[in-house]
Amino acid sequence: MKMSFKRINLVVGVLFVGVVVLLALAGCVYTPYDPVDGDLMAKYGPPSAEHWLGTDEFGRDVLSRIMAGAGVSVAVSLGTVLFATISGTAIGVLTGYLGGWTDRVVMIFLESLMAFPGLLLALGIMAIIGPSKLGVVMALGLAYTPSVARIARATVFSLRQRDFVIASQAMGNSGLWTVTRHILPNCIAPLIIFSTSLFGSALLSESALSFLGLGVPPPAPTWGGMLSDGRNSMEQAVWLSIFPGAMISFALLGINMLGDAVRDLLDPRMKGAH
Amino acid sequence: MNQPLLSVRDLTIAFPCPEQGSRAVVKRVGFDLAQGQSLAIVGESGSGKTMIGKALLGLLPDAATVSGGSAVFNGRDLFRNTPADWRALRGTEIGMVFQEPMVSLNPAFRIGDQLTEGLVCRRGIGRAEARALALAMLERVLVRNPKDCMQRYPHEFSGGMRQRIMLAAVMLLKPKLLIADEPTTALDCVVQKEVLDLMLELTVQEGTALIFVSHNLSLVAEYTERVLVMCRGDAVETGPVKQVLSRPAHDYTLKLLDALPKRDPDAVPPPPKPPILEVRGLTVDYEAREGWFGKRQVRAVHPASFSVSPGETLAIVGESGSGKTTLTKAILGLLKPSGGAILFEGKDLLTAGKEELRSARRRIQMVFQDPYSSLDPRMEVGALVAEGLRLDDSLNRFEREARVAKALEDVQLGGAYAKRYIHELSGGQRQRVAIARALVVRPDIIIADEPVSALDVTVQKQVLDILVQLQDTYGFACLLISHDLGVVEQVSDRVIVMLRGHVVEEGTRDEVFDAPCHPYTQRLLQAVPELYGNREEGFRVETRKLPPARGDLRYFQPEVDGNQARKLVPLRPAGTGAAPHRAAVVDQAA
Amino acid sequence: MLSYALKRIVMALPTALIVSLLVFVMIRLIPGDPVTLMLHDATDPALVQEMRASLGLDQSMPRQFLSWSGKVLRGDLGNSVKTGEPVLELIVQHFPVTAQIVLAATLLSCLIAIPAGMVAAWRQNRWPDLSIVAGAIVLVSIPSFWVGIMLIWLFGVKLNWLPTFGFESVATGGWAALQYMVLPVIAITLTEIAALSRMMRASTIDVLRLEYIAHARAKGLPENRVMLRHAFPNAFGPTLTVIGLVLGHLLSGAAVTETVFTLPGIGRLLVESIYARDYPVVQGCLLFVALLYVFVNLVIDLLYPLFDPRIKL
Amino acid sequence: AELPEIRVAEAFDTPSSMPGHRSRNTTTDSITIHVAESLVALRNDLSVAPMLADSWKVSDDGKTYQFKLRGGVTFHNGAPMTSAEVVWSLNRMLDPKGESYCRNQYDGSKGAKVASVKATAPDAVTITLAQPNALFLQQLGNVQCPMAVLHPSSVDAQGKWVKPVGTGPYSFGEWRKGQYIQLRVYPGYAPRAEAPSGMAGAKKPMAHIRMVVIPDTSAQKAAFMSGQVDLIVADGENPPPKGPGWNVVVEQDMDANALLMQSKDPLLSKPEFRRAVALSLDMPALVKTLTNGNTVYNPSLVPVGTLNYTPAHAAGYAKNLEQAAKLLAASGYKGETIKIQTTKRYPDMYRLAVVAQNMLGKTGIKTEVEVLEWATQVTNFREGRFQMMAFTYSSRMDPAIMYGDVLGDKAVTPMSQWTNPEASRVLAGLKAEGDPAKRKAAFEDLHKRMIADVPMLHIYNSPVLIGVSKKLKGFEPWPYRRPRFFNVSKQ
Ligand SMILES: Nc1ncnc2c1ncn2[C@@H]1O[C@H](COP(=O)(O)OP(=O)(O)OP(=O)(O)O)[C@@H](O)[C@H]1O
Ligand SMILES: Nc1ncnc2c1ncn2[C@@H]1O[C@H](COP(=O)(O)OP(=O)(O)OP(=O)(O)O)[C@@H](O)[C@H]1O
Ligand SMILES: [Mg+2]
Ligand SMILES: [Mg+2]
Ligand code: NI
Repeated sequence: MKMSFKRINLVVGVLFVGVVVLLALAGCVYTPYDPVDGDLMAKYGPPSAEHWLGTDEFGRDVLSRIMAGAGVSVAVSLGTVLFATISGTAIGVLTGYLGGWTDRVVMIFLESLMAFPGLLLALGIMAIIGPSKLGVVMALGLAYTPSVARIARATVFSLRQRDFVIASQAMGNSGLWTVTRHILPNCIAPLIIFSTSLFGSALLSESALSFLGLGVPPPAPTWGGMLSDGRNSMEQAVWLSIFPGAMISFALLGINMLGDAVRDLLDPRMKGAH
Repeated sequence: MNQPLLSVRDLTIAFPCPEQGSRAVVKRVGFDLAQGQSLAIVGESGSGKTMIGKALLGLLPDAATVSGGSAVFNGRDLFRNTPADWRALRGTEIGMVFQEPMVSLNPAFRIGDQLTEGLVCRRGIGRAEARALALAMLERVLVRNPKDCMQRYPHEFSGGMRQRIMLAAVMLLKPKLLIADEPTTALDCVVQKEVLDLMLELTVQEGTALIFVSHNLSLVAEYTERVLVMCRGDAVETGPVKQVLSRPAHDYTLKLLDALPKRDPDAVPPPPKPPILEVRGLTVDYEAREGWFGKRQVRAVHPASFSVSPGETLAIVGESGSGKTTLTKAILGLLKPSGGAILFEGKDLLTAGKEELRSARRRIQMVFQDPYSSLDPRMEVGALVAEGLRLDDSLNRFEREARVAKALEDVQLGGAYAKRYIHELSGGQRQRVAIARALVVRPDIIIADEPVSALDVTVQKQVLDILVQLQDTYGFACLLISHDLGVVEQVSDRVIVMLRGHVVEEGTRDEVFDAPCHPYTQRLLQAVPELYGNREEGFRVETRKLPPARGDLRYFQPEVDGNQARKLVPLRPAGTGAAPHRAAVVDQAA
Repeated sequence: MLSYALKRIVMALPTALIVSLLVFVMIRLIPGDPVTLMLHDATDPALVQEMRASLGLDQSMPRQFLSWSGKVLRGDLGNSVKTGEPVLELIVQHFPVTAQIVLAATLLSCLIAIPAGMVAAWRQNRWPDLSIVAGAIVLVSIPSFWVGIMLIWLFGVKLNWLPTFGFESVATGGWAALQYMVLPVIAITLTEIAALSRMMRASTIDVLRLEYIAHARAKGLPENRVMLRHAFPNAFGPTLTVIGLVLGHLLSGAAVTETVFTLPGIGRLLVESIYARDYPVVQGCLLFVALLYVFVNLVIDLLYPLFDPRIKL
Repeated sequence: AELPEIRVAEAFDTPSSMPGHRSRNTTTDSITIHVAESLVALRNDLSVAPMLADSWKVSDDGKTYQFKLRGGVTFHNGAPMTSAEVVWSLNRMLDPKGESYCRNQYDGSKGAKVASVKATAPDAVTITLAQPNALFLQQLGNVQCPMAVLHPSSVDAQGKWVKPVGTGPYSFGEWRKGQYIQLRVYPGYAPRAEAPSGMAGAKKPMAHIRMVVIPDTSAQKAAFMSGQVDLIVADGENPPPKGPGWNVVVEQDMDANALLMQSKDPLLSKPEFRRAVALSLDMPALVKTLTNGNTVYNPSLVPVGTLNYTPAHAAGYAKNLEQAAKLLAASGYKGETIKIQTTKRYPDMYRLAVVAQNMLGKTGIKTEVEVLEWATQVTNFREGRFQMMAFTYSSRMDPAIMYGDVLGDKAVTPMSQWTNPEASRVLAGLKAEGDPAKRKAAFEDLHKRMIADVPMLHIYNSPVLIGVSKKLKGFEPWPYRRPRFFNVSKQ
């Protein structure tokens, strides 16, 4: 019972995430219908033999859109996570290691960025590079960067006191070497854990941005966009909300469980070291 | 007295294990304990001592199960207890003092609340009365100013103080049995002695039975009546302390006793050589923040001077927080000293250029106290050792690999070990990796900060042996820091004693150990009894006998003479050694 | 402690300055200005010039910034372009709405999430833990606007129990105010519970491994006392940080929830003024939000010593 | 007994309670039509009817208007309405310091230029224009920027707006910003005797009104279906489903939905290409999908069902893929992707863009829908920065205004869509033209020229679905989208 709980996390996490990834890959090569070009005469079709998950307001096949949307949603979330993790880690590790004034100044910037509303950030970025997936990735990525930086910085602070970092300095190693060979690898674990939870947030935030009209530009389908569009036609076409909603929850469930499992796997206490 | 208070039979404790289903860590252990009696459980690390104690309180980790045996306490089998029964038993019937004083008190609670809550919850005593009892108990454990103490938080106390408070908290409930799990391993010897004396006194006064878990055989010999020796979950020997320790029947017990550090009487001090490292009047200050933007200097090391010669081992001993680590950090350039000079081969490191400093650093290597935290957990052993050579341009790849292999061989970790990670090694092996890492660059000086205090006796012996042997081979100077006098006595050539940042005595090992002068040194040496003897003659516990110190000097005592001028004066005419035996006295001339 | 607070407030000034500057530049970089928006599809070049001039938008950006910050220093946040109302007044009108809902929701989620997290940790890997963790994961995976719309349809339309929009201040509306609060508060709570309970569970598990908990149990204390008096204060620290972050975030803009439930809060004010390019309002709001952030974090920091006496301010 | 209160959902709060102060939106107009009145009013067919003026005389040169005011009318504060207030109101609007958004309608920059306004007697007012203007009377009674007659107590001593004190059937009640605006029945209101039509005739207030601000469309629908509001202007695509407690009525509006084409763009500058676009679209089908058959294809800028609409305006483009292909080849189109700008703020625009993209794709014209935030799109529209754009013009009271906004020299006013000097001359000739028949003929002429030039594609006038609770009695739609609540009672 005790062990199996941990396994449930891992098994369900891997399974769900696997399904989503497969769906995304499948969506790239094949969809039953064109996901952006619908049959205008067949709009709001309920699930049927031809359209398993029904059609939307432009007669587009919901299944095809979900499949195509998987790729877009996963790509956008992944891009966001990579963006935030890489930039956040770089900033956090560097300032955490250097400390002093650099740290203080960068922290003030990060704090400002945190107080900055995501919407304005998204608007600004969209204005500069035009509405696009990249814009969403940058806006969300920038919005998440401070949190990642904070975590990285906190980890570095605690690592800096660890003897092996001091030992590296005592050996006469340069700061760059110490950071890249000793500090960075040891930050990875908490950052991986945080990144998995970020992935879920990114998926959700994209839908919130769509809700405010700033998401991935239509007609490219994303689950978040589909869900936020579907809310208007809830009485006449419930399936437009149910299926993308279910997919988001499904993916998030998978990601969160996988994240929990990864955390357990990376937890040294679970390894029986010591 | 014919009915023992606690009677353990065939106790077996197991953990689930993926490969075999379950793994017993305590195997069919049995013993009896009568009221008021004391029993020691000894054995190397991981032998299952703590598990026995926790099992008796029903506090085993979730994964562990008692898979067999019984423990009859006061006529009832403990392992048939319901959760409610356990709660009724804990504290009032069986109390436990834990190993780590630093983490055993709740940091978020006032001492007073932690002391009285047991009384209020378990004995149904009113608050006011509970307070009075707690105050009385604090007085008994010799806490200064008990009233004030009740209002304070644990972090405001030193380790020794906390351990006394713990003891008070447990004894307040007047348990019939006290289990003390390594209650003093984290403390320095002077404090250790104070706490143990107190514990014994309390149990004797209250008639409490005692189970004392320890790996320190000398302490066991001094403080308990009976002993149970554990080896990998088996009870290998049990009986009265005097008998077991002086005439051990089991090989394992003998091995434990053999591993006790001792002075090698045949060792000849190395001939004096010009010093390779000389520290002159080194002082170190820490900055303490105060108020708004204010800063205050706190002196951690007062002017200290000493020197080490090639091939020599200089030991620095002293209470916890006396500035030993700070001193080494300053030498390594990890801290900026506020004054003095550090001469390495005659050149001052403090004024040296960057390049010089780097090359000097490569020739001074450090072995840290805790091998687990001083070695990067994400690097293979081979890579860790090779890292030291990275900055040496004179070697090509093959030479480098050869050097690494040799270094690992030197510490007896040849072959496959190079591919392992740190968490795949035992404590002793880890520390050997740390030594190999220092050795690989063929340094002139190795600084070892408490290199063996995290290891248990048998492993400690291995590591020390290797260190001594390597020093003979390579002839490096060694700066050894330790609070374990046995270790120092075994390996050092000369000794420096520190107290609150001051050097209070210095001399050769024999001078300091046989004829200490400063009162603190004397206290230190007499604090803990030691086991003397050998296989043939048997072992006995003895407190060190010391000749009286020179009484005509006014010794400098930082607690009392804090701000007075001081100086080190030679105690006897200088012998053959480079530095004479000296002690700190108050400089009346100043 | 007072000096610490003062220091933090002084440290907030650069943050405020940077936020102001960023906002000032950013909002002017986005295409569209208030004048164009007001004129929409009507042809009128002369009027555009005139309105621009009257709003001071024809000056150079640094000059605009200087004159704006000069006024801010004198306590004047300017007037809304759209309505001419003083920005400060707008903030004073809208913020209490957000504060009321968000504080109630945060309180409620703490009341639910913290015990749930502790129970899960206490019964780690048994069925209560399993169900709480699974519940939290499910909750965390539902978008907040979706929760809001579902609540509206269920309780407003289908069951017709509660109003689906509108707002009353508790101060003036009394009991009637509560029924307006129920749905938005539940919507925010549902999404916050998950994060908080997960955090609380993790930190409680860490604390329960510590020696002083074993010591408390060894004294024979009842489990509820062990959990409440010994584990809680120590496990609450990390959760408090998260509460602070969440609170700062929510107070500065529960824009989605406010839109769904039609609450005239600061989040919606901000979003709408961004859409309308009402520069003074956006700038004023963001300055306020940045200071709010600093303030919330300060309060949280000042609360820490209550739970951990080791922390000295 | 307290009168019932009609609740109507509005998507946005009014920026200001005053007619045309600083800025306005539809909510402001809704307030104005209930609270204030002008000298004249528009009927359902947008013809001019008396309101505060019983009668008027226009001089032969078309510059002087003499109004005879109606007697017995009081403001909400009880004061009688006289020529002094009319003069005050118009002067106030013309005063640059008054910050009136509507000033341009009266100072000559957009509409007529008022030279002077004089009270010749307590019940007589004379307005003199600098030039004759055929639309002046209509503008006085327009829904947007009417010449609302207000009492001077509408402003405070410093001249700042307080709240409108008008003569309408409702007085301005409580305004909770961002939440609701309350209009209360004015008991002292004396309705006119004529039959009600549009804004004209008898207006009897029968219940208080509360305009509640609900920005989110699904929240609006939820509020409507749960009976918390009595009337919503529904999203045409997703109206409330059939229910026992409400009806959904269709109102033919004048908002103009069009597909714009930027003739400055190298590709779109070719008339062949623009025509190819027009011929690629199956307009009737397009309108049918977009409006669920609630309106028809209208190629003309003259709204269907209004005074100036004649059968000639029905002539538009018929889908002809063969010819489109030929024209494409002639224009040298090589499969470049064209961006259609649109916004999600207004679902109609978004859907138009998506459906157009769908249809154009079938002829081989590659397009990409670019969804912009509204403010960005408006800016692009005004600066002419687009290739194609789905855009909705809000309703204008007269086609001449609409043509005026569309026609122009792109070099001078980048927001003009159609540059054709000949057509501009025809339009200019209409300025002072009061003869209805001549006006009709001119509009037909303009339409013919526009179809020939293909500067933009007007597609349909929005049909509006209004959800009306069955508790409301007497509600009637009209072409101006703002629901009117006089003569409406609530049970
Ligand atoms: N939670 C656990 N899971 C699995 N094995 C454990 C756990 N806790 C302890 N063990 C194992 O049980 C054995 C006995 O541990 P125990 O703590 O009793 O040793 P000990 O004799 O007290 O050692 P030390 O002197 O280091 O305190 C060890 O081999 C240890 O690895
Ligand atoms: N970073 C620091 N800032 C301020 N004071 C410090 C710092 N590090 C150590 N100290 C203080 O300096 C003194 C000497 O500390 P040091 O670590 O050198 O002692 P030590 O002799 O190595 O003790 P131990 O045996 O416990 O390792 C102590 O009083 C300690 O509290
Ligand atoms: Mg142990
Ligand atoms: Mg130390
Ligand atoms: Ni199990």
